[in-house]
Amino acid sequence: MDDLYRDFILEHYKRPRNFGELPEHDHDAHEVNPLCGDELGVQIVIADGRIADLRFQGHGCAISQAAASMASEELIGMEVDEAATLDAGWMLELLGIPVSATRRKCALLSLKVVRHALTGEGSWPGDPGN
Amino acid sequence: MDDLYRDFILEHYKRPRNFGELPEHDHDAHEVNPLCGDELGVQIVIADGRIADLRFQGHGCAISQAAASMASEELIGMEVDEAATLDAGWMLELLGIPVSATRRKCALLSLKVVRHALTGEGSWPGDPGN
Amino acid sequence: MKHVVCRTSEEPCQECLVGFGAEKIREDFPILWTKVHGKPLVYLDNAATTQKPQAVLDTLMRYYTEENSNVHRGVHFLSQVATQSYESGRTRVRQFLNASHDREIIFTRGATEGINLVAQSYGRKHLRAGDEVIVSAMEHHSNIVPWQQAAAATGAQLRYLEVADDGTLSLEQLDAELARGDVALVALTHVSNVLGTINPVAEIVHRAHDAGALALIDGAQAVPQLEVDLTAIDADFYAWTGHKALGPTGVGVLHARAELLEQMPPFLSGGDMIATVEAQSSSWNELPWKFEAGTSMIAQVVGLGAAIDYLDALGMANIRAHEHALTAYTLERLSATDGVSLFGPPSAEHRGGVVSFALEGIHPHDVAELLSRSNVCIRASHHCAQPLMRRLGVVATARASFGPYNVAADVDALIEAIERAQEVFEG
Amino acid sequence: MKHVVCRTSEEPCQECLVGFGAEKIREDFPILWTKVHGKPLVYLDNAATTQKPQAVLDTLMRYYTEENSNVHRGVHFLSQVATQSYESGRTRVRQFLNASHDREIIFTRGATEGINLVAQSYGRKHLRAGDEVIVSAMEHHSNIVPWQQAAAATGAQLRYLEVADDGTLSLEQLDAELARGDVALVALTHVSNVLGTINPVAEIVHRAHDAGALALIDGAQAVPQLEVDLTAIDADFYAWTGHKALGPTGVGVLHARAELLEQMPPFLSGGDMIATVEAQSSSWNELPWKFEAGTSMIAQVVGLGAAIDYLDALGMANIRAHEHALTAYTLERLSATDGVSLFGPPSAEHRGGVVSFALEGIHPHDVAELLSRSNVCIRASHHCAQPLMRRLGVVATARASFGPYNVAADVDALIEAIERAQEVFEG
Ligand SMILES: Cc1ncc(COP(=O)(O)O)c(C=O)c1O
Ligand SMILES: Cc1ncc(COP(=O)(O)O)c(C=O)c1O
Repeated sequence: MDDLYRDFILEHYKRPRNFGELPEHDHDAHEVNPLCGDELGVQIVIADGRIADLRFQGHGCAISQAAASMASEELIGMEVDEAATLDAGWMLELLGIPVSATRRKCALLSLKVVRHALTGEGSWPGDPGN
Repeated sequence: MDDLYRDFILEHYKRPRNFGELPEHDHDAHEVNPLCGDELGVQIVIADGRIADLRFQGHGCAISQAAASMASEELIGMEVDEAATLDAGWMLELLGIPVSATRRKCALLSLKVVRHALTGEGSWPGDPGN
Repeated sequence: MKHVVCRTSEEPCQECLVGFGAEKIREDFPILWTKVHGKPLVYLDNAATTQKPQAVLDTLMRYYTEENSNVHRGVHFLSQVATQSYESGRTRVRQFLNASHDREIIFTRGATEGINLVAQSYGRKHLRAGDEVIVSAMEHHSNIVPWQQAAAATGAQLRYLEVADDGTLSLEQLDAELARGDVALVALTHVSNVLGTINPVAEIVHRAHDAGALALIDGAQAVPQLEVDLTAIDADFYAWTGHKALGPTGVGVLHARAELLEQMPPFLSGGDMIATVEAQSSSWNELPWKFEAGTSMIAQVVGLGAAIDYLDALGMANIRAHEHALTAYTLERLSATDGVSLFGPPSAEHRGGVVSFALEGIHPHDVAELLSRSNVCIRASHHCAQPLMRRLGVVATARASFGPYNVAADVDALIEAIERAQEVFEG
Repeated sequence: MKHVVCRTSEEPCQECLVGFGAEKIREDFPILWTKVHGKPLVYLDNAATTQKPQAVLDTLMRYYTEENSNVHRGVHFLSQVATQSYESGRTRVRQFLNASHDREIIFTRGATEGINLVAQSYGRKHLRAGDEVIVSAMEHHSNIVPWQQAAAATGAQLRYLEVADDGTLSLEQLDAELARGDVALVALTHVSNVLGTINPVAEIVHRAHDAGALALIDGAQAVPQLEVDLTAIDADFYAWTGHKALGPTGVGVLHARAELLEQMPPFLSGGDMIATVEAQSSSWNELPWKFEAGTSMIAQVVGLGAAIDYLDALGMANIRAHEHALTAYTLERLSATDGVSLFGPPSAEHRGGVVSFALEGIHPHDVAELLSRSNVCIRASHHCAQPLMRRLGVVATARASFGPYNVAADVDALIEAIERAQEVFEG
């Protein structure tokens, strides 16, 4: 059994949750992984200070797609304030697989685009060199 | 006895021939050795197709000063056409000492300035890379 | 199996006529002796950078332990030796590529700096509003972005030659563009780093010149694998990079016509490129040093000389024949593998040692990651060619690329690793 | 003799409090084991470039034989290791110089490229007609010519701080210039490569900032011999070069404030510095990579990390103390030698390990050539500081400069060789 390409990762990759579009939304953003050119967009609907609904769209590798899919399940229902401050550690723990430095951006792209949508601020969660 | 700093080199260095200025002249030029910033100027008087008189001025190392001094003795009286086409070999043979690649420009500065004065063309005699 | 490509030294390469036997060559590359997880390294990322033969490493060590000194302005013996070694590197480059004058050879950090030098020094001075600069849709970013910048600064327009489905550029489209009479410069790659396409650069330069345009050729992928004859190609500017040609990192070459270099303002300024510095203005040193400001990458130039000696000893025609055979074999094996699609020219004939491919349902990143588990190093990326990716309708490709030390067994390992990756994703 | 400077390992250095004993250090530098004509090499040209310890050479070899690969865009294991090594080099630079953020550290070919980057990217965008740029009469050409070029392109004015007879810059003149209110940038050297003067850069930066000006410091001669604290100095830009600090050729560092880098257009463009490339325009990668176009000098950055480890292990305070003692000893010996005149600050106190001198009646070139006969390597040149030469009223000086491996015996050899040169010219 592969460390990285575990069953649940491949399962999320092949059948990502909450992928699609939300034409009516409160926040959106779009981000690119400069490493590979992968793109990910998000739309978010807010109600009562919480994320009421969220959809990702785009394409990428198994890691980035599974990360987005798994994150989406956690994010829907979460308080906006909490979602806006999630860090790299949260995402990597949620993924539960050993991600190398080079693939870190694959794993973090979905969190980056969500942060961008919620805060307007587009830096990488827990960038190297800060 | 040093290979390079032979008696006649030092003698020419200390008492250079034909140094000074010729306010009345037919040709002149001024050149810089980019290696070290040494400068040399020349004025030339022509009569009957020959160099009738010539003066150098400037300062430099023993090699460049001795070269100018020794060259001046040969140049005065030489046909202009011949003087204008003298090459690096002529100068190095005249000097009669083993000049390293780095000091080549020291040895050739006087010839360069003479060629410049006579032909308007300022490249190094026998440049590397041609 | 049709092709027997330097599989072992006992079974020498026939297909590629080489006689050098890549297995023997491998002995010269210490990194290829490494075992990772007990298995040999299968290095198929040569278009990104090549490995270095021991001879290059020895030369670097010799330089640093016997000659190291700053060059040009030094009178002492170390500086003389170092200057001699550095300038011999230039002469070696000239001979290797059949160029005419040392003074037309400028050392840069790499192809990128070379092209930037032209785009900034030539481009910003000589391009005018209304001028066209022609690039192609298969260019590396280093031959696109500098022209976008120069165009933005001058009002020139950037136009793209299209890439046909078979991975070639259309000379008819080139002619049509040139016929408009407003093309100032054609900037094209010699060999595509993604498709492997070998462009007919001598012909392209010829047509550009006939139309009064200049031509810059990006030779980053060509110099390592083809016999490049700069006199025959006749480009105004030819840029390449040492680290892809068995040389050290941090050194590249720009070859340029002296008349153009004379007209161009300096690019970087500072030490070594000046004749005189007055308080408010300066005058420039002769070529090539006018374009080599500051202390050069001295050791790296000397090391590049050793890389050239090594390539020359193998023979570029032999290297080409060998990589051509390997490429043909790879195309054959990949075509026969389920779920693989290929990019670029269908045959190995007009193609360098680069094969881009895709696996159905698996993102290239995941392909590269899974292949790496089998010690097979390939690249998965947009390969700094996003416009080409858009043309191909993908965000990235997986790419295997060859060096003279690759053997058919490396290709076999690639195919096996691909099959294993497919199992992971199907399982 | 007053000073006993690490003469032998039995007689350890007292003057410089070092405990490291330069004789021991010499063992780490293979080139210093060389004998030329049966005599040891006396290398006193360290301000031009330093020699490299075995640890740096080993690191280069290790990189090329175990890790060599292109960085950033690679997924396979070699590329991961290489990326890690390369980016660790950046972190190592940050720690060594007490900087705050890796993203403020940009790798360049050297100090010259670093200053050009600022002059072209910052200067040409932000300088305006009427702005003043202040440099000094003791600058290296690399901190003059780029500003002449930027001034010519923008209409800004270049002004020079004078050099006093004791080799110092006047802070009063600086204040007077700043008081005019039109100074956009102050660009000064930390340590003069000719006079050895150590300028009070933290104070200078402070005054520049108070007057609303930016400050660039050229640290090429400072990093190798002083404890440099970039947080304390607080310059907006600080450029230096690896090959003068025991590192490989072909690598340097520009440290710059992130807010400024964010506003600046890219310098070179191409691979690795982009986020997206569209046909007609592109967007840029984050810092620091926005300013690192193309394949970097990867091995050289890794090697620079090893040089820093080596300097750090010796301790910059120890190195400074040692070179200070050597400089004091040299000034003392030279002052006591007939026919020698000295340039620069009279005492070793505010002076780095550089001593420029002249011999009466002997051109510096001839001095260097004759000293080389005795295996003593010094430099004779304008040292890329023609404005300073004019200020000193000479075309060139002879210059001895120190590294951590120099010992008092090297100075003794220098003096002997000078006396021998004088004999040749008198004889
Ligand atoms: C076709 C092509 N051009 C230019 C480059 C840029 O070379 P470098 O990154 O060494 O400057 C590359 C490689 O990255 C390339 O493949
Ligand atoms: C004070 C100073 N600044 C800048 C430089 C330029 O450094 P580099 O030639 O490595 O770019 C030097 C050395 O040549 C120097 O001594």
